[in-house]
Amino acid sequence: MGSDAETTTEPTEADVEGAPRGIPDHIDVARALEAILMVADEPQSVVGLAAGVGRPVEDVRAALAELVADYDGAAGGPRRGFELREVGGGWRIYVRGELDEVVREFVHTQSPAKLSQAALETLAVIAYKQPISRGAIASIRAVNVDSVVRTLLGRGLITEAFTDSETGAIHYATTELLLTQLGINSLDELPKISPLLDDGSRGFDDVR
Amino acid sequence: MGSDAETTTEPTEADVEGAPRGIPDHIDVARALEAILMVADEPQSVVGLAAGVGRPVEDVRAALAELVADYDGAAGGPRRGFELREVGGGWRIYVRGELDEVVREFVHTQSPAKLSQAALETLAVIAYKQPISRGAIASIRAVNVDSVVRTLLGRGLITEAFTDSETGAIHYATTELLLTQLGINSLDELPKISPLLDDGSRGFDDVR
Amino acid sequence: MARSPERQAPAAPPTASADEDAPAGFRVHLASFDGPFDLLLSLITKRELDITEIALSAVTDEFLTYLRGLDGPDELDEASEFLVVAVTLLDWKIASLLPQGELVDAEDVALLEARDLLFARLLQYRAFKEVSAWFAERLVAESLRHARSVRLEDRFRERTPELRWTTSLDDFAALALLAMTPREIPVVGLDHLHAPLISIREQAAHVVSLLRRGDPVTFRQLIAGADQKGVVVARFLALLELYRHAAVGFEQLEPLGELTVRWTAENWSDENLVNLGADYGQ
Repeated sequence: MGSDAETTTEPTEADVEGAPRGIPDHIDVARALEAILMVADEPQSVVGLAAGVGRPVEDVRAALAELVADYDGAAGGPRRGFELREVGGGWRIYVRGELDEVVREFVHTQSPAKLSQAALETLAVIAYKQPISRGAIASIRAVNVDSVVRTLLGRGLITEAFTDSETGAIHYATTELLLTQLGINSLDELPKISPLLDDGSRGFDDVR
Repeated sequence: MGSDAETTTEPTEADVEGAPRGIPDHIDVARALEAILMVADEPQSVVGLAAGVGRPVEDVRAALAELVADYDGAAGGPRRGFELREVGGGWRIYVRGELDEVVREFVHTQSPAKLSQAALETLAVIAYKQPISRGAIASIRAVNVDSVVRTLLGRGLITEAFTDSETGAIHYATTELLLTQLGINSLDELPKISPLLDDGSRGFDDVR
Repeated sequence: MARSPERQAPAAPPTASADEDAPAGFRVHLASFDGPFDLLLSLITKRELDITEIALSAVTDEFLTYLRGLDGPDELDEASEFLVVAVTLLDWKIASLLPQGELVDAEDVALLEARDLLFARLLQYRAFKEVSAWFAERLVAESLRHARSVRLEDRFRERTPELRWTTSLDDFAALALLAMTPREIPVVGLDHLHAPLISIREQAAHVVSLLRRGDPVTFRQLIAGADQKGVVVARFLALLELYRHAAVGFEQLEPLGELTVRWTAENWSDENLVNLGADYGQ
């Protein structure tokens, strides 16, 4: 299920007729969200979930907050073995961190090879200065970054954002997969690096 | 992810010493079980679960019954959008029946009608290298392919050919449906790609 | 940009991070400094040590000796990091060694700005290097987490929209080829080791002949037609040499922007060319 689903799916009959879609009134939004989260295999955006259950975004947001608290044991029940996290621009069920060790034997997910130091540094440059061309990355890293950029593209951590119509230079940006793999929800959660650069960074204006 | 997890896991030191394995004492069995059940793809046998958490079978059975009641709302909490059911000798979390319609609608609107580039590439790899395990695909594609393999299985384009008795790794093969989509009668009609690989393909000797 | 370097000192990354790497990393033994390379960098960025007192060639020799004792990927990482830093330091040192005098004219200001720019670049490089450790930590931590990601229940599969297949047989084969072609492994190009020797003097003669016509010329124009990197490098070094002889002036409006070169020599004779590039062994 992709987040870009809407663009490729035909409109349903309900859309065409303008009839109201969504869950019946007697079903609690939180329960419907729980059901959907059981089949989702990637983070689900609030907007996507709201469309799925046919309720306003605020209602969905409130229900998600309720579920988070519920699973954390704040609603009187036990602190569940799973939790609801907002990661990579959406919501998803995770095993609670302290139980990761317990479930490890039950899943054989192959974690991809670790990134080299050069790839990590290049990734950091792209994350903070995106969209950025290969040439601009190279001038910060002061080395040729072609193969590293290819690796990052291959891993789906960065993507080609656009091509400058004048210079023909491809500009790169990070993906939601990167956010997911970092366990953060948006680029705003990247550590601020400006204190290190404030004094010497004029001429490098847009570094956060 | 499979119920045959034990066969592929290296024995831990604890095994070797004959010491009891499993979850730390302070962790409730029910919490460990719900963590496992949240990520397990296949129904889990009571015996397998007992081994996983290192507790007696009766304790696990009791905890499972407790979870079923809990999710059904019998423990004071809400009647969850999901339920725990025993099917074919194993336990698995399913969407609760009365929410099927909500989930169906969601799945319908969220599933793209076209395969993603990543899915197509993975499918192509499977077509040319079948039967092939998920790990082998991942090492060729240099990315985690779990969700893509699930999509292809769900689309009926690939199928589980066999499970390696030694490693427990499931091997995948393409289906008749793929041949139909490609407009060919057998895999022999796939264009040969080896000549093109000759130049840089060492390590890929068995590509047809 | 032409502020005093001291005001920038607080911006320098803490020495602590340098100390962490110290036990395992590369150490430098010089008359003016004895300790880990990273600390040397910290001190230089804090201006507690004068860059002009450091013999970079001695540091490089020591580094090469150190590298021989290393093995595997560490070696490559350390080597590339050293190169990045060394190149920046070299730029910076060149700027430091060039004549300065009092702050009397625009050129001196420009020179100081160039130094600060290099300094900023070094800081920026170190900032990204430091923050990359955060990326590494997060990636590892998150790879240990388990998200629910299970196969869709059969009863829901039937509701997925019918597949629209648009890939031709040939495209399919091309995709397979694309996916199975091994990703290029980064290699260090060795071609330059066998590159024919290029004379800075000859390249300087070419540069001089272009510039003496009187009109300002951009660096891009100066290297037009150069089909080898070595020629470009030689022309660039020739320009630096000519600058040392006060034969040319530079103008660059923004970092990495177009570099314009003017002929400023008052008493130039082609005899000057004879000694040009002597420092480079030719």
